Amino acid sequence: MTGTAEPVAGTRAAANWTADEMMSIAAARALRDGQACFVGIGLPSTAANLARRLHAPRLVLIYESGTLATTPEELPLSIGDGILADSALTVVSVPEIFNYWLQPGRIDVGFLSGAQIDRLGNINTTVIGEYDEPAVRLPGSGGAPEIAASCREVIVVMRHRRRAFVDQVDFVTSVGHGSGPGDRELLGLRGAGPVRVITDLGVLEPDPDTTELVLTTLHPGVTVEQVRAETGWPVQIAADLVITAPPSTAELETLRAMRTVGSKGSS
Amino acid sequence: MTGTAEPVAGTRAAANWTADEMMSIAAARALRDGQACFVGIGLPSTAANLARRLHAPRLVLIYESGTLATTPEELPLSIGDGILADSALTVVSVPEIFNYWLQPGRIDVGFLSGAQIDRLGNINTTVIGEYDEPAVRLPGSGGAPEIAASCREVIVVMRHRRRAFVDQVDFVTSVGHGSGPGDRELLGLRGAGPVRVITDLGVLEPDPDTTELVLTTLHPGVTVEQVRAETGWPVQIAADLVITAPPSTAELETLRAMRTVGSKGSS
Amino acid sequence: MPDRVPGEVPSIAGPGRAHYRSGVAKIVPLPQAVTELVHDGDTVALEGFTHLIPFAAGHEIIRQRRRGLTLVRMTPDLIYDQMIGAGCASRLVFSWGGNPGVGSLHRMRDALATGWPAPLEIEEHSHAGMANRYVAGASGLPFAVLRGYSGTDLPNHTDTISSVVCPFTGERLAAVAALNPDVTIVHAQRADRDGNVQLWGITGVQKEAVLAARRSLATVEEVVDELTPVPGAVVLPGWVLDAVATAPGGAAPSYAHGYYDRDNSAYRAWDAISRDREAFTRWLRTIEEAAA
Amino acid sequence: MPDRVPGEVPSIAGPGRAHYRSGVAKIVPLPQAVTELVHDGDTVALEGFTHLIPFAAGHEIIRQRRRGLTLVRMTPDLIYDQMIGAGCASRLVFSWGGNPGVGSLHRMRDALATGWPAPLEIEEHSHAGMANRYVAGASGLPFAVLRGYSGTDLPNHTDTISSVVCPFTGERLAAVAALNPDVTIVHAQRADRDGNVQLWGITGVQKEAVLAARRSLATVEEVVDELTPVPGAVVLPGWVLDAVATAPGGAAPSYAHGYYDRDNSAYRAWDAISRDREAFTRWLRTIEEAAA
Repeated sequence: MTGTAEPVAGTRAAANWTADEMMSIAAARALRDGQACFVGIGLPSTAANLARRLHAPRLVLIYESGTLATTPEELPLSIGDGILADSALTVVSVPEIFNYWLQPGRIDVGFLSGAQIDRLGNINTTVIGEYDEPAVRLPGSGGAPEIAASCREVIVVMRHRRRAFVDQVDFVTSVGHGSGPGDRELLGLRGAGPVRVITDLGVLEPDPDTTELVLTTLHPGVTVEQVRAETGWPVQIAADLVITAPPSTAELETLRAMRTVGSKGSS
Repeated sequence: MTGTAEPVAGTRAAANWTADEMMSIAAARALRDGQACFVGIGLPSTAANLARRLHAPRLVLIYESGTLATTPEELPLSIGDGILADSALTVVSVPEIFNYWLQPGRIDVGFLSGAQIDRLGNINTTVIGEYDEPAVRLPGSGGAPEIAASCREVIVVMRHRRRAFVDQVDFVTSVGHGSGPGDRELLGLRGAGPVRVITDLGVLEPDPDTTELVLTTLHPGVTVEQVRAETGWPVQIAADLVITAPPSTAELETLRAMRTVGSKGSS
Repeated sequence: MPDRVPGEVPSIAGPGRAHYRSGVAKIVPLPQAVTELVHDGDTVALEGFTHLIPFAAGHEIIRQRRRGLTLVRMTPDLIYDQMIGAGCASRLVFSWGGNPGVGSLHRMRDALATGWPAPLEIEEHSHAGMANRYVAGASGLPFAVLRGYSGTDLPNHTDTISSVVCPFTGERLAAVAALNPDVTIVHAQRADRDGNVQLWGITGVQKEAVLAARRSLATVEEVVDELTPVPGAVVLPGWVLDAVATAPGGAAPSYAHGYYDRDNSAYRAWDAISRDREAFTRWLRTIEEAAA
Repeated sequence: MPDRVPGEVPSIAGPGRAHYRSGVAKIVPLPQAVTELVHDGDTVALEGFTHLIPFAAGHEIIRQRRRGLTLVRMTPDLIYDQMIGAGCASRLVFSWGGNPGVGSLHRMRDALATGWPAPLEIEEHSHAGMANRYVAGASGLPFAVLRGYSGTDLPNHTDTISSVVCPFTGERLAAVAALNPDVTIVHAQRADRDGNVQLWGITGVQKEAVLAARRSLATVEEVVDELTPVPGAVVLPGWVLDAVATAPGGAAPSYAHGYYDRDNSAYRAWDAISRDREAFTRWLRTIEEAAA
């Protein structure tokens, strides 16, 4: 598996950067050239398009709107952005993208985010609180449940906050490692599930024995105490904890140069 | 229901014509303008394209190769003929033509032919004799079984020969009226099944009570004895037996003017 | 009927027959199409996957004050937030209910939380589930099979999710009930004078949604003499549509590929308008007062 | 191995992985592609619905003397009649086995009746059944559901036809087992240098057949620098194909839309050649002696 710790372009470390920038760069580093990647709008789209501009020019980007092998020059504003169709190898219908492309397990990496993730990597984008009397009603499933089920591996990118990193999600929208080891197989889920959760503080990976998310990498300047404070369960720390190399100037300049369609600001 | 007996164009009767020509013209007369018609190559294709040139310019021709609303200037040589795609409103995949267009019952008329048809309108295009030890191995099902099942009505066009018009088909490739009244409903077949069998001798229609094919129309110059001689069951003759009006010169000239792609001869 | 448009235009073929109907789509004014095709209590699908969202048709439904609708859409988007806020809906069938790239749908949230202006039931699926429900509906099948929902909490809350066993392998798979809306409405770039409709860019689930419906309407940017073939275009034959209505800009503020881009400022502005019932009510008045 | 081509060209990704493989298709000579992708005993689908039939690939399989193949094709057409007569096949999976517009497939009939040159088993479906079996295979599902076969005699002879009950309505529907060929071969108009393949005209079931296969090969009329979009075209990304081989005229005597029409005289001539084992054997020699 590719590491997130080492720069993928350039060697000179940048002077200063934001935690979000470190998160996007770490996520981009996790992708290999030539992989087929099922991407959602937002942080995943930013990271995948950054990787394509850095070390993975042949990354195959697939959006659930049916755009296959799309190469947008700017970041799409939404899943329906015309730039995704104009720059795609081909556009297929929404039923086809799910049935012929995602479901059979052709996609290497599914890139997800969420409102809540729990210690076993299960993701909630549906409700905070009870389903029938929610404290917060979230958008819902979208394509996430089948991305989580069918991609060969899943990478989660989300900001590390205590309200988001919970012991158990209020609602299982997308299955991570379910109730633990062997559960994905029992459920008939053919992909490996979340192999890495990349946050603005570091990287968590499932323990091979328990599938519980363990802190394996810290971003530069971040402390284990910060991670503990922002994690809703007593998070384990890997013995061989790695420190992420800071963004290289090449990585950071490329990220900052990316524009979103119709806007002046970077995404 | 449209009759087959009266000319659809022109009034002056032609001097002489072949039995096949009378059959194609009678079949063309059975189609109404604006109907959606699922057409097979051969006699059905000839009749449907003749109707389009005569009284039914808005006839929607659909071939199982996925060509929707095709308007070929010449008759296609095969189901894969490029002229069907070039002159179509749109071309869809083969799975789509069967699943989205034929199966839901959107098609008004299915036009079929066959090697054998029996007194209840069941059609055989699979084997003469036993399936495992056939006397004659025929091409098989193709699109016929689902055309027979799902079109709102089915019109059969085939030459009237004793070996073809049998008491019971050796193999049910496509269901007509099955084992008799009510059987189609029991089988979950939503179309009406064969409403008319147009031959080179006349027209047979299912008896409303028994669904058995009854001779309702004789082509000019044909005798009831001829029909009896060429029918493998004691065929009933309708009390109000109609005589088909001979081809009009307009009908016959249009038929004879039709050419098949890549050939000099008429189809 | 105050909302009936006095029309010389002959009336469209009656309800319930479109699904089994041949002929050509009638080209009629949008108000007439909505009057004749959309009835109180109908199950209505306005589709368009973030692209080609039929806003003009949705606003006409608001103007004609349809009530008790079951609104079906993979991504409710602003249009259903508006129709819910206007009181058209009693039920929402969906798979992702956010303001794309902006945030939440506050009218939907308000209706769910407080029942304002009317109580709203929901039937929730994943995108794959919704897409397959339309596929089953378009195919004349009562259900569709997919690998989905396993291990998620959705099946506990949605009774149109079940399972089937493969008769060959014994494997258990998810099953979803077919969707057959009373009426589906889509927006397309153009139509010809026979009512054949052509749309391109991100084509989404529009073909399936139209073919699954008992009645259907397409609004179009323009009617042209001939539909020049376009790469990647989907063509809907006029004989599977009941009506076509010209509605230039009818997908705004969403995208119409080749005609206009999304007006993102409108999507951002909606966040503030929809958060506040007063602001929304003022917005609603502007829609009700606007002519189609 | 006499039929292995000594090639500098690097070998194609190994068997069984294509279905789950990313990357780009290798552009290789046709003999190498067949040597590496088609093995004795494989289940092989050469698709193309009367249009774009991969004759060149089929003839290369004949030359390489593959044996014991299960040949899958909706319409066996001349190409499978030829491969059956050449002794490549032990089983045929099909839905319409005629010489389109001409008559019968005499080599197929001879093999069924007399076992010459090798006994031939058949697995017979309708077009709708075969198409849906490919759809299930392409979708990673073990079966597909359709309205079909009810009341026909085919289910008594074909064990890949069964039924399922709708969990919502209780209705019984036909079920067919998924098709997942070991290798699918299609012919297309063109490919780019990354092995992305573009085909148009009557596109048939080629996309489903390729996506259902464990390994896949596309032969093309030409390799171009860029795939200019074509209305109605299907594009198969290079990363779902193992290999692309240039084979100008590779669909002859069938059609290649925009390149050549069907050579109908060859289809008529085949009737006489295939009726007679001697004549066929002479024809076979010309194929075996011809270089790819």
